[in-house]
Amino acid sequence: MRYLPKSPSDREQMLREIGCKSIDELFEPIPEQYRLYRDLKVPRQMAESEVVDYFRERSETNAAGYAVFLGAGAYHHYRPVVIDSLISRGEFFTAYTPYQPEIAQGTLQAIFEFQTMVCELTGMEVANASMYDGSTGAAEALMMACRVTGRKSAVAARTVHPEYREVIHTYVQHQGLPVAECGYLENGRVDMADLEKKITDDTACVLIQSPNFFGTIEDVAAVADLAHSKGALLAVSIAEALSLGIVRPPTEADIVSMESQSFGVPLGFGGPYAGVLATKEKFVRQMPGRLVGETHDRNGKRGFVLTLATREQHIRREKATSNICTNQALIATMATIYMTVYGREGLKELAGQNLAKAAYAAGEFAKKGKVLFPGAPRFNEFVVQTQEDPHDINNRLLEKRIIGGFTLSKFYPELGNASLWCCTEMNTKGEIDTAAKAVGR
Amino acid sequence: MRYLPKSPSDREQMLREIGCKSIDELFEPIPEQYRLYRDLKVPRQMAESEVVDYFRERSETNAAGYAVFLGAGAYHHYRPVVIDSLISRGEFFTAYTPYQPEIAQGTLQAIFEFQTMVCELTGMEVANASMYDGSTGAAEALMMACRVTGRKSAVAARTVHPEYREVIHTYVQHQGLPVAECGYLENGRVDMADLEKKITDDTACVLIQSPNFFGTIEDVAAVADLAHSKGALLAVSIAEALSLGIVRPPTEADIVSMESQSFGVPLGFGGPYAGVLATKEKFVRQMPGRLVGETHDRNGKRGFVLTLATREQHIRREKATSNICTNQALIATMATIYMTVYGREGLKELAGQNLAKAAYAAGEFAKKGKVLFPGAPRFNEFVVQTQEDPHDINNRLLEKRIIGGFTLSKFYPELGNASLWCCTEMNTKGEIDTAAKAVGR
Amino acid sequence: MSDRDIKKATRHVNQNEGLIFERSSPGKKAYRLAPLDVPAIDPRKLLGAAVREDLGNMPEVSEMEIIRHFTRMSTWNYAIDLGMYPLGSCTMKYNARVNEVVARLRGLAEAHPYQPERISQGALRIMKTLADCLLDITGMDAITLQPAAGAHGEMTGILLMKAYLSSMGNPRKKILIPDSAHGTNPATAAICGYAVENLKSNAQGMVDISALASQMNEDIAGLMLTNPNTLGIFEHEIAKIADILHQKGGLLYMDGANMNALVGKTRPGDFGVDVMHLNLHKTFSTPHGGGGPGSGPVACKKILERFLPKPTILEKPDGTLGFDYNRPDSVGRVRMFYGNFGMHVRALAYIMANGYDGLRQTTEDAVLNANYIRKMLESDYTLPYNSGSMHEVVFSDQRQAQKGVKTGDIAKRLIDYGFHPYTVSFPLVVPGALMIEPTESESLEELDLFIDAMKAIAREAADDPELVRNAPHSTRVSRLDETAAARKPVLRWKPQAKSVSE
Amino acid sequence: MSDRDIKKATRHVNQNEGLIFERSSPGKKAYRLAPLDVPAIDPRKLLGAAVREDLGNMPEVSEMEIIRHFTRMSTWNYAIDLGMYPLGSCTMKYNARVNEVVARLRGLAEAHPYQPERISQGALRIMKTLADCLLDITGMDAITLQPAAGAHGEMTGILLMKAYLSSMGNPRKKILIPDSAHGTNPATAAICGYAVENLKSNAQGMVDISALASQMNEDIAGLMLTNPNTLGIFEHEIAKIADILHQKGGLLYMDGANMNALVGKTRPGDFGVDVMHLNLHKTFSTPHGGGGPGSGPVACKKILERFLPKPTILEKPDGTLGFDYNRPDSVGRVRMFYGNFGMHVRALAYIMANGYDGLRQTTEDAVLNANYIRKMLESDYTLPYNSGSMHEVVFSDQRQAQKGVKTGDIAKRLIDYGFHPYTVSFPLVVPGALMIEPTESESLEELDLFIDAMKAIAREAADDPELVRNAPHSTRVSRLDETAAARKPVLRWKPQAKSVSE
Ligand SMILES: Cc1ncc(COP(=O)(O)O)c(C=O)c1O
Ligand SMILES: Cc1ncc(COP(=O)(O)O)c(C=O)c1O
Repeated sequence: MRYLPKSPSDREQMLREIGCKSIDELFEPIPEQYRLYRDLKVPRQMAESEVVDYFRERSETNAAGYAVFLGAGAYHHYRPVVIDSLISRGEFFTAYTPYQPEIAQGTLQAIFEFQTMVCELTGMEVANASMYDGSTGAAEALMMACRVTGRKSAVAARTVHPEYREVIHTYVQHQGLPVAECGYLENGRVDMADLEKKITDDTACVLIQSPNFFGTIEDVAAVADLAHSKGALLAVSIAEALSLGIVRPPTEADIVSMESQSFGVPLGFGGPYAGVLATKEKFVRQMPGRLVGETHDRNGKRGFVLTLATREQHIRREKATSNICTNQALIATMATIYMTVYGREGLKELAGQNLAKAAYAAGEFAKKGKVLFPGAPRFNEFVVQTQEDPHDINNRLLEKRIIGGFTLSKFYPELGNASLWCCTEMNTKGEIDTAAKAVGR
Repeated sequence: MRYLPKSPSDREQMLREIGCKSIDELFEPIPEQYRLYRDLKVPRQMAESEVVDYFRERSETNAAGYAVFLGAGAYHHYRPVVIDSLISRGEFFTAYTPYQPEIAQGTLQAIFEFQTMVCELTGMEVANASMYDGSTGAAEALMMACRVTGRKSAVAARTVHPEYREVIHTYVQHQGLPVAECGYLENGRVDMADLEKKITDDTACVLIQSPNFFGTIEDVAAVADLAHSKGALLAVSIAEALSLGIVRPPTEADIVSMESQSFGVPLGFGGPYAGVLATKEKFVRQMPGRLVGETHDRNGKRGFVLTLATREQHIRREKATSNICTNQALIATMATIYMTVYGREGLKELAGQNLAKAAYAAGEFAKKGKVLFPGAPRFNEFVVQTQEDPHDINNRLLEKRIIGGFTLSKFYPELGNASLWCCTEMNTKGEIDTAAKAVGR
Repeated sequence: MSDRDIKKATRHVNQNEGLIFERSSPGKKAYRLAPLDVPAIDPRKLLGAAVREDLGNMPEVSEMEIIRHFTRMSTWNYAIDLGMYPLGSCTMKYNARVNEVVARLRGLAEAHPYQPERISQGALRIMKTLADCLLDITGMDAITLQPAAGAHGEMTGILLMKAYLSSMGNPRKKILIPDSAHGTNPATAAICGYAVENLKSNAQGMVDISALASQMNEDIAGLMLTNPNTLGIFEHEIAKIADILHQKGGLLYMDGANMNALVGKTRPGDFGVDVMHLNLHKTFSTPHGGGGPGSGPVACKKILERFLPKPTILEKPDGTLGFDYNRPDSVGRVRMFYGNFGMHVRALAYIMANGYDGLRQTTEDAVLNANYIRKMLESDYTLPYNSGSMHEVVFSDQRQAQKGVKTGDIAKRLIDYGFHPYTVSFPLVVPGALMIEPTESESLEELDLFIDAMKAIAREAADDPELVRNAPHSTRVSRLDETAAARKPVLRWKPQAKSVSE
Repeated sequence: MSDRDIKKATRHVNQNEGLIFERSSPGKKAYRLAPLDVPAIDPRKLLGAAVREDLGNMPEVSEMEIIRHFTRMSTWNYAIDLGMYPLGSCTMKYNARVNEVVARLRGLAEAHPYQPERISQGALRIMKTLADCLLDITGMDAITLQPAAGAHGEMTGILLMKAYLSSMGNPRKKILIPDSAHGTNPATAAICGYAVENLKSNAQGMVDISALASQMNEDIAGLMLTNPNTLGIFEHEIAKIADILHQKGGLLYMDGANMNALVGKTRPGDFGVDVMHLNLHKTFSTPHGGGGPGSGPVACKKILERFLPKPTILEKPDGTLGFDYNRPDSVGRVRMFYGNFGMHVRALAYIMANGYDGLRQTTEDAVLNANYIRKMLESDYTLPYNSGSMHEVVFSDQRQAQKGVKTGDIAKRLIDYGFHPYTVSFPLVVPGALMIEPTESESLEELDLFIDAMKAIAREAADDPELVRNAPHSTRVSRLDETAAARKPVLRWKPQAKSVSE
């Protein structure tokens, strides 16, 4: 096999050294009756060219080169090419978790920069080295809030990504941590009255998303005041990280859970992405996940290490803040490079373009369909209600190699024929006009 | 401009230090009347995404994904992906010529390995660090032969690549170095009788190509005997390097000029490729181009350096063996990686597959057209004569996204409706059968 | 210091580089946007109070500086591409380049998770084919690719057990976990709402069967077992173990982190495992990336299938593939979308490049390498258990500790010899453990260099313990002060806090 | 040694690696072929006496070993991606990654040079667009992209001159070349069958006009001039120079290696140049790749157009593009096919990313950087000519030489300070030259580090000359014995000749 650096004579020599006649002797610890003597039912060994051809064919039957108006938790943004050329360096992508800092400063410094940038963007004081994704990050945020407050329930807005809420449900039920849901208003924002009703004195935290699943930007300050007035924390989930380029950061929140996919991470049919938790300094010891900290060596030279490991499973075992071990380090590095490429001015300018595209599109769609949730600001997504079943509209668009909006009936039946459209810098005016026309038929 | 690492204030500070009011002061050495005050007529500054889109569109109007039966000096072989991942490391592709060996051992050792492998494959004793390509390499070989022998003319076979012969003509005429041409026989090989007539006692060398332009393998030993018997050198040009995996190397030659494109270099619409010259040790001081040699440092540690530079332009100026300076180092490194991936067994096995594909194809084509030059062995190319004008055949095949053979009428009118077909490991039986059918109509 | 004996590595000039924020200056740019093709808008007007004016300390640099920044930093890392990476339990094997190429094919890399199924057949086929391969490799009946890593898979698996037991009327209270287990095992049990009960291992480093028999009862949901265990030892009585659990209505969970010792040679499904996770980023060579991403598929027996996370993939009558969301008994979702699809692509590419023969040879070489190291070093380091080793071998620093040289010191000294250290002080059952997993990716030459280095360090530990205790001596930074880092944590750069620049 | 002053670099552990042949062992493989889909053949039968049985010492290794072999070797190289590379005359600027991406697009990377023109419009359009851009940049009338490098372009250009002069009745015998010229200039003249006549430069480091006037006559085909010249000085009297040549029927050839000083600020075509070459691998940022590939387009005035190498690109009435082979007066081909197309792609991508404003800014920054270095170092190093510098500055080691420290020593010591040396002892008119070209790609921070290093070395040269003379001290190999290498050359590895392995 071409990856294996051994010649037959190497193997013989090694067996001789060990004192075995055959390789099978080394497998004798496995009881005979469980030994597998047939070939596995997997494809035969293929040439590299065959492997490439196989996946190229799969790729070509997978909507390559379609225009896409889908957002809903995964956003299509341009990826500067330097990201892949840098993370493709073996020193980054073939390294393990930086447990040996003297030969892992590259990864450690990159993650330290990631943590810093996430703090700058979210307005929090500390951020961790990444979580699996935005959905599990949101679940961990709730569990963290319970550890911080000692309370045992939570309230989540229905405008939080439906799949995030499913994941949260899976996680928290086993902690005896009931999660109530609260509704939304005509303007797409959290129903404060309903929220007030749902918060009890056992509520550890309120979870909202902003921009929320409808693309509406929540009034974070108001929700924070309400939550805090009841002794609960506020956790804010951010699914479209690029919004932070032009939308006020949720500084009033106690915990922010951000999905970084928008920052240079390929859509990749849903993963790998990278979540991240950010919070106030005072809560850091309750935060799950790895943390990189600055320190110095014997000669006073600056260096970075994994720190506060006493929160983690390999030290605390069943008392750990979480069971997470492997995280999404390389994806966090992608995001770091992306944030560096656009930087202070670029993220703002780019977010501005997204805002403009969505505003233009909403205007066009409004001519034919009904754009819901007026009266509150949006970022790059909006909901359109149509006469026609959105599936039919989308099928028509598919013939033009355009992938239409996300149909909401499954998660929000009360909205009828509604779908969620997203416009980023990747959607041309031409595509938008075509889509808007299709809607209005 | 995004590549430039300066802020406006950096520029001001530097101008202040220098003591200039404006940048234009620094351009005062340029006479005012020649200063350009308008914008250049080049495209406006584009976003990276726009640049990528522009070239993607060009790429898509450039026969992406066609099956190709063209060889004729440029061969379509599979390129193992490790080649690009390795040469894409900045340490290789953003380094200059290794003039400072202490910080260039990577490039130097790679080229030393290239020189060694070229010697192993060609049967020569020394090889240089690369030439521009096979055509200029062949021209340099003739000039080298003149320096070695002190003679002032040469004979080239008409079966040498026609464009190689054009390049040779351009080079040598200015050296007062006439090049006679000698014909070929029914079996596609050099006409020995004609050759004997053409060789005079001022003939510095005989140049043949093997496999030659018709894909026919020459009887190198016989040509060598004849040339040597007249005191001339034999230079052998190799355009399809992969042939060396299964064809006897031209050990009787005095100089070998090889085009390495087949060894993992993209077809790339004709370049960059990499030529290389190999010869006998005794001729090395007459060889053009850079050479890497082994040596040791102060502590006896092995290292590599550029050596025998007294042959080169930067030392010898007008007396140099050639004016070549920049060569094709990175392409030579590609070839080195390719030769390493396939290695001793793989090059043989792969060449064997090429042989089999071409043999099968020749058999199929023979059913409908006439395969010329029987009686002498071939590698992966062969000439087919047809009733129909090859252009018409090729036009038909284009509709099936197949690019047919190379039409010979331009260079070999005497062959009538003939074209040169090439089959490599990349041509499937299905494609071959389709093409063979088309020929026969 | 005996640097002359160090054959594998030397020292070379290496670039310094500060934090990116220290390079930033206003007006530098590494980006340019395409002209806006729709009317420009005024953010203040559209966003009102929600508008953001300033991005604080986000960097402003040029593209050239970014390339240098990350390229320089990368040269400070050790990596598989540079040499042997014998981290026990981590299976640091070769990450084939072709996997990276196919994962970046446009149709796969740019596919939106919500694009219609009928134009997602390529991605669905890849997931289905991988699932089928993994099922035959494990000998299980059903699988989910959704979990993002091993620990995530553990949680998924334990939730399957819990759902099943609940459906039998009682989720039970406790999970048995051997003292040799990885930290994620107990942490996972806790997350799933189970109490952890410790299970001792016997003198052979295996599960103590009698202890298991006596501890097992109707309060116990099951056992989380790593096999081969973290000592690299195959649980010879595995069938017996399964029986004991099953007799009391419990289930056997297998942590598949060490599947690199078993693929193609035996199948957990055949020896009594009810549910297990795989680490695609270990056994199936998806790159670790400096800590992630991973992928932790969970395979289970028929009885657990209906509880799998949703969606699952199903083959429709017309041969096309789709997602099945209609799974009333599912434990629910453990992640949005379908998991780390990019890792699924790479793992399948790895399986195809190997084929059944390559996978078997891979396992055999991994076990061969570990046993070769064991044989060559057993005279220099203490072997706490003498049961046969599979894919990794665990020594103890007992002998060296007498001179005050700990496993951590030996590890640091290995760096000077040009190697990444083995896994330090895990598993906990071995005091001062040296946990060495070479994987199949090491040549005999590289193994011999490693063995020479370990022997040389053993000599140094005896003759010059200080040298080893102060290692590494060859790195751009010497040992870092981890206590200081934890005492007052500096977890982000701050403008004022510009520190000792290099 | 004053290593504490070295801010930019330190030393770090670095992997050794032998020659690939020393890793080889029979039976290792890094390849696997797809099954043959046509009948197998017997090579002996098909090839008879021409069959090859054995491939001698070609290596047999695995893919993993190949990745490590070349990755390890790469870490021994310095590169632009690691830091400033101030090689005078080489224009080592940033090589943008997007250029590498677009050059690898399938339709471009896999295009066969002989595929029909009508399915090659993409490639032809790229070449045509690049040609048009270069014509406006140079102010010339016609161009060929065929030459593979600068020296190749020189040959092409001189042949154009020769063809033109021959058409005027006399090719003439000699070419004038300034003593400051690069070695390829005289070497090229010789290849083209011209004798070289040396032209002295004056006290300002420019062409001595009176000398030129007196040397110019009907035997002289023309002058090969680099402008700005290799001292980084713009030939202020360039128009005068052109006139003198033209009056005697000669032509002015400009070596465009230093166009990075001029793009967007002035055009050779406007100041009297008749023919010139460009180095796309300098001015237009195509990567040097450790010595090549390059690309050396040649631009000329109308009078020389009909002699351009064939084929040229022509726009057809229907707007499509094609190659024109029907050029009876052409000097012929200088390379097969159409030149280094891959470099054409990269150069055009560079131009598009810059636009007219970016190109101008680039030139201004390049000149700004050189003058900043000049200003900061003129108190430490001798400036042989005080004419204004453009994109590069040339000092002399005069002062340091008094202590026995030569330009070559200072260069080696720069390595310890984390820099690649400048160009050593060229141009020849300056004894002990230090030829420094920063390019526009260096930040103020990097320039200041370079200046600090040069100042520190100047101090070391005075206080501790031995330290400098023995540099470098930080590299994996110390100074290599080049004399031994040339005395008995070892130009290839041989089985028996296994040498001091690292
Ligand atoms: C035995 C064992 N179990 C579980 C895990 C956790 O897997 P992951 O890091 O993918 O969450 C590991 C990883 O180190 C392990 O070694
Ligand atoms: C002034 C000058 N002319 C000509 C050349 C030769 O160019 P090339 O190396 O591309 O052949 C160079 C390259 O160093 C140069 O600096």
